[in-house]
Amino acid sequence: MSNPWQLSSARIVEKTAETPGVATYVLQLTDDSLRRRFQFRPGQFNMLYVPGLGEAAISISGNPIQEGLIPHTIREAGNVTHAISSLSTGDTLGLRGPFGSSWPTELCEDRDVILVAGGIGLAPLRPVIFDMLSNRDRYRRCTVLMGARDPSGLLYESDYEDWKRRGVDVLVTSDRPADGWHGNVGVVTTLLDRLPLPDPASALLMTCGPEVMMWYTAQTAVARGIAEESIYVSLERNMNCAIGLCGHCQFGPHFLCKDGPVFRFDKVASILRISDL
Amino acid sequence: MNQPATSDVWYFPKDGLTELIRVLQEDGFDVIGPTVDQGAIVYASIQSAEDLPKGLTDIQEAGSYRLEKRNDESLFGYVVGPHSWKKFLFPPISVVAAADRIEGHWEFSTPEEPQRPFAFLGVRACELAAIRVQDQVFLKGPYVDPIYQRRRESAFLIAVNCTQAASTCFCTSMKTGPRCQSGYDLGLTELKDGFLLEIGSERGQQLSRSLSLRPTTAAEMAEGDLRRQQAADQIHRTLETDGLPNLLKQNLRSSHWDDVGRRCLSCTNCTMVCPTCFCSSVTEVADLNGDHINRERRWDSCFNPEFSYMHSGIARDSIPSRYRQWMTHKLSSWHDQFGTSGCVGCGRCITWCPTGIDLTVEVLAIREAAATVESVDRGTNHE
Amino acid sequence: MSEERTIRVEALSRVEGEGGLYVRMAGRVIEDVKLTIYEPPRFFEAFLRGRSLEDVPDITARICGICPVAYQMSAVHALEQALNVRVTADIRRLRRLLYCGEWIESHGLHMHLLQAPDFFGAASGIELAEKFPQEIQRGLQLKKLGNDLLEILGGRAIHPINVAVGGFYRAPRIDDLQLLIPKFEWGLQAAIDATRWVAGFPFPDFSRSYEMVSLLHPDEYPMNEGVVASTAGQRIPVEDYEKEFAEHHVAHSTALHSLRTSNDACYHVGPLARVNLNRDRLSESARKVADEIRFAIPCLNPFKAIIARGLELVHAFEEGLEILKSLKILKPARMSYAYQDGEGCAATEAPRGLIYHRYQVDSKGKVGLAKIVPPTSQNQRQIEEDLREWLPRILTDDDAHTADECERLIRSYDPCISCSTHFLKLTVDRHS
Amino acid sequence: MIHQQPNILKMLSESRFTENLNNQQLQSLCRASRVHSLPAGTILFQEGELEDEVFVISSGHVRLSMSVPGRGNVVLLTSGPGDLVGWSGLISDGRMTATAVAADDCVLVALSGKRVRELCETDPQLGYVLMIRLARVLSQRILATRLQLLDLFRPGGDSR
Amino acid sequence: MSGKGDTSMASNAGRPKKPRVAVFKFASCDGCQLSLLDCEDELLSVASAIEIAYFPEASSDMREGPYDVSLVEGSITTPHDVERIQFVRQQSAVVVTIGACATAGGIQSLRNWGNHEEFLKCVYASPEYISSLATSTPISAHIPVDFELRGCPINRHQLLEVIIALAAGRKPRIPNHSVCLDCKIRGTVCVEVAQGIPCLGPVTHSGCGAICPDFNRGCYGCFGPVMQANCDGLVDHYQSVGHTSEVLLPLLRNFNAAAPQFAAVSDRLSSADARESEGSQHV
Repeated sequence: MSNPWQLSSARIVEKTAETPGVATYVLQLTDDSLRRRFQFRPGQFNMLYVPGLGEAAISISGNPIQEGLIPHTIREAGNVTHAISSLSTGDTLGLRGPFGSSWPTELCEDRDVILVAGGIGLAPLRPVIFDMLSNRDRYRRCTVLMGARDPSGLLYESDYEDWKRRGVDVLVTSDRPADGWHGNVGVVTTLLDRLPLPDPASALLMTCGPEVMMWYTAQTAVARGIAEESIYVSLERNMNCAIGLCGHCQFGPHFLCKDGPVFRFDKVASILRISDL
Repeated sequence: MNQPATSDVWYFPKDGLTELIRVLQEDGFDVIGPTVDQGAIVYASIQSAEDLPKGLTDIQEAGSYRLEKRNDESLFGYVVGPHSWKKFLFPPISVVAAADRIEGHWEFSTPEEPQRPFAFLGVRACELAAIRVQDQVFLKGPYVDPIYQRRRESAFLIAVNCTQAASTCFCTSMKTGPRCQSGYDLGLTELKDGFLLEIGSERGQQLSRSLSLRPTTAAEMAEGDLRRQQAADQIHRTLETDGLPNLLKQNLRSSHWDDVGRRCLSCTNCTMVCPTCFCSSVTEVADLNGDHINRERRWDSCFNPEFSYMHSGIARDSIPSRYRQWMTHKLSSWHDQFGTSGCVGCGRCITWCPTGIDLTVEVLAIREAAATVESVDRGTNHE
Repeated sequence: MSEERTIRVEALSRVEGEGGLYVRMAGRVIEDVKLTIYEPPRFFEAFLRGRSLEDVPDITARICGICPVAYQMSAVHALEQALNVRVTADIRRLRRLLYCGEWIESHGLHMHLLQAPDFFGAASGIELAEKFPQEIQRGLQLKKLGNDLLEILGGRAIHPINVAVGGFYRAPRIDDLQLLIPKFEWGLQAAIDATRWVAGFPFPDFSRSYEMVSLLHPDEYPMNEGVVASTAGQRIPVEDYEKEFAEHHVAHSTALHSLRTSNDACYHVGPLARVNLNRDRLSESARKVADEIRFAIPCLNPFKAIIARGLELVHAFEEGLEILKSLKILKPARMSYAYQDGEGCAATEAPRGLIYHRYQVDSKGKVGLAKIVPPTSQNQRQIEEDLREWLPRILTDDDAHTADECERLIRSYDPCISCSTHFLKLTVDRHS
Repeated sequence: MIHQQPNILKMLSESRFTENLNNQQLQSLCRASRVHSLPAGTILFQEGELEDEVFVISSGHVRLSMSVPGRGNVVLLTSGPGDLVGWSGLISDGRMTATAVAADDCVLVALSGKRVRELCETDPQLGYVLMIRLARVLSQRILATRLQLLDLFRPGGDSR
Repeated sequence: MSGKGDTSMASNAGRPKKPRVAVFKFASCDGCQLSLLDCEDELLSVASAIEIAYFPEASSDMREGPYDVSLVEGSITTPHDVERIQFVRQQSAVVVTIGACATAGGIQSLRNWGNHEEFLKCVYASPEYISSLATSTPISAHIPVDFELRGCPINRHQLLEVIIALAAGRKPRIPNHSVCLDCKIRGTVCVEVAQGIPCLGPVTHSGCGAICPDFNRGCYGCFGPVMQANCDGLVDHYQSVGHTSEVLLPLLRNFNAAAPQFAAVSDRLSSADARESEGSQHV
């Protein structure tokens, strides 16, 4: 078995500014055979490494079927992501992955699929959107509910029209009032509250965002008749090793790095609102 | 690795230990055994049987450890000290990966430090269990830790049955001791004048051929039984494990955590001395020019506030929440993760807690508090 | 009419601690020279009172980050005298070894980073490294070996933690110390080379008629034992130190001035005093280098203290090596003792000169009185006197240049200003 | 306006506020209601004004805003199909706590607060159901406001 | 693999200006700033990566501000220093305090508990000579501080990390655990459990490398209280096993005596003592 600590070199082939403090870096493994072999499932993450500063766990935000290009949408938050933000096209960094569980796209067939994202939480869900766009006919209604602190935080906003055109409905909201914003104001759960749901029993919801947002999204979904077993959340703790050996990302009985980050809601519901767990 | 024990039992006199150590050294092993340092029995490289603690015993209580003279010349007349074998199999500091800047670009590697294989002399039953637990963590999951694997696979384990117990021992509750059952290459029981030897594996069998052994007498076997029984009889501390994982899961909001939190210093000692705790952090260690970077893995602890640090804050931001994490992990969620308890009943966390917090007592308190709540609930329902 | 002129150096540089200089002149007549020490007082003596005597080495170390060992050594010797404890020869040797570490570190620092730049118009050792890269690197490595020794023997280089009343908290691990032997062998040679290097510096032709004071020991180069000797021929038992030397409080300084009691005269302590009084007891290599560079005693040129430091650096490496090569397991590491009412005093040789401590302790092991006289108090008046003589020689219309030259002279003493302000309040309040 | 009733009936039965009432209860409510069309940009009611009617949004969106000196009208919430706005009219004298403006062309059912309250008085069972539903609307509104207050996406907050 | 851009990861390419660093001293022993000169192996390379603009102990070349980073040693003990620290703040983009004096008031903060009257009397015995405050206070009591580096003295490797990190515009990585963890990593046997020596290790911030227990003595808190230190828990336990406040009080009132967590528990101890002696007087 290969050494799970081994890093591979990856080059930034494209860097796109997204929202303030957030940019998408398309990485390409420099080794040809590794590049060909690299595959991931929607919702999985890589460890990105900046020598001297360390690793950060970053979800892959690309299209699972696009070979060789691995986009990561990264928000500057700590030393590592800050250092990555100063890199540009052509620079290289270290990569390990992919790691973790994935969104249950295999369960979505012939169901209404609702994605609820908060802020940069849309990034780990984007591979699911790519999947919907490629296989639109496999799903029933596809809806993305997207919330952000303010309109400037609406990730991938320029793609929304394209997504809508290709059959994925996108509803956006700004958490807070914003000058010049004529769209919806209010938290993303209010969008879910009034989303038409003709057949909640068939709906499957995936959500990614701040833990509190996900919890109340799930509560709202349950109130709307979606089963807990049909709700999926992507949790966050500090992943240090990504391979379940360092203990950092434990959440109750789970190691988020190998059992998660994506969980079926009913598996974590009982421990989600226990403080300081 | 280690095969199940055969039923053969052999005898060798006290000085046969010197021969055993020599044979191991000749086979290229770094022999690690108990030795006295800093007022305690610790595990370190030993050169001969002379380095073993002779005629000493350890008196252990919650928060206290003292070495005392015995009235005999036993070499293994004590239980477990502040060190455990994990410091050799899962070193406190190890390099998991490295980055080198070569002509302007970075190359990544996972260096393998050369390591003489270890022979552990004096592994107790609870420690065999602890090694089994860490095997589960490091070798049986989706990812194998190469550093642990290298060290573990080459290690030769010589178990020693306890012939006495400390007040902090509760291996009987955890069903891990005091008798060494399996998982060793050779198993010893110390008698007054010699040792009983049991062979636990093919490797043990092979090595035993280089030793001067003779079959045991019935009297020696009886002495061995008596001595081992003595250890079992001395264990009075208990931890009720029935329904324990669920008990803790159902009491995550117990007020008892706050009670422990007033006494707990969150100092990390219990996790450091625990032979199964495996938490670690990787940090970057750069050379002067920053051209060579070692990704160093160091022992870490769930008792450190920053252990659960995220950009949004510290997840377990209070001492009670960290004690709860440690205990529920050890005794409850460990079962979910690895199919076994994380506790082997060695008592180290009790002895080496600077304020003498005793997990068996804390569990009992939670159990009793829960029972009280339940009976109150029942009471109300009846009314 | 003569023109009034003042020269001020607001902050002396490349000295330890904070002081300034004030010179007032009428024409070319110097009216006043003041080495102003404005380092805030820290009242060590006040809070030593009532503390356990075991705390004294740790607390007094904090008087000075550059020569903590000097404080620890003087303190433990004085306290041991008060307790009637005699340490073993082995403990004594290891204490000398520790002191060697501090001399190496401190002399290495002063020679290369603090004083040497003065001879080449450089602002710092770092700047001097552009001109003398190898010499400065060598100096840093020499200094580092002093720190390495302090770390192994004392736990850390600054404020070591292993010095105890009665000996050491823990015997050093011989294996660790022996690792230093090859490094010290290099260090000895490098120290000789460094001494040759500094001996070739362009020294001003400036000599003074000093009374120099240092410890004197019949058998060894003085570090932690001996009588207080003066180049005027006096030999004073340490017990009589306070009869012969007294501190005075002057307005312009938070440090005290120590003067001879007989005539209120100043005196000179430090490496130059030590070498002048103890040249024959320098180690063999140090004596050889002294001969080779024709270092004649008495040397009365304060600038040449850098050479004396070099000789002592050589000595410290050579003696250190000798101790390292003959190490035995230290047992006991620490002498036991019982508390008793008592008083003890001791003088040792800090890198920058004689340091004197006196303590009263009680039967509960608590400190009653503490008196500490650091080297810089003793040199302070001497420096001012030197400046009076030096100024007319270097005075130009360029105040900045004049100030630089004054600073040069002050720096040659390696004044340790934090030390000198150890306790302002010894005087009135306690005895009145 | 009788001809509008079947339409109102449908609209009410589709709204979360009034769904699953029995036919008789719905009929009573219909009698207290009218359909109100509101072109985009039109003000529905103003903060501080007395308003007897409460509105159930059938289609379109309504912006709720408060006036803040120096900042003008700050939009705090967008309400959409199925939502209840102007709830003050149901429980008090109907002094509006926000200004409501149509974000797009809206169709609403306007219920007379006074008439509904009377209905509730005479039919306590309907009153109970409606008040429970109103409480639910308000609790959702409070939760949404709390989540806004938490400012979950603030810089330096959760990294998501 | 291409080399282009790789160096930007760890060097500060694209930052043409070297950070201007100043070192200021207040009431202290100089040991912490000496730590910089004790980085013998790194000194010259550090000096080339930064501009040492003001560091009187090392250089006569004292340049005027403003400075990018000011390292401040020592505590505030005089009226003049109360003003001078304001000047330092004005001149500095980033202020880093180094050492126990600057972060907690140092050993000289013992005056804060001194007999105030006696203290004033001794100051005013020669008021024209000296001005000194009745308290020794940390820098953060006077100005906002951007980063605090602990220790008496500081750890020079940590100092280098701080300088390098700030020069690179990132947050310094300074471990924040108890001394106990370092003891265990070193393999040191707990002096408290095995020998009954009172030790502040469990509540003390790491940084020294856990040297005291390795040298067979208890930790005396050079690096000050660790994050969320449970000092009450430690002291309660020590009292329960028979250590008196006569031992515990001086242990807590050392080089970080005025650090809030240490001060709170030592005050609690001493007021309990005072109540007790009052009680015994009444008997």
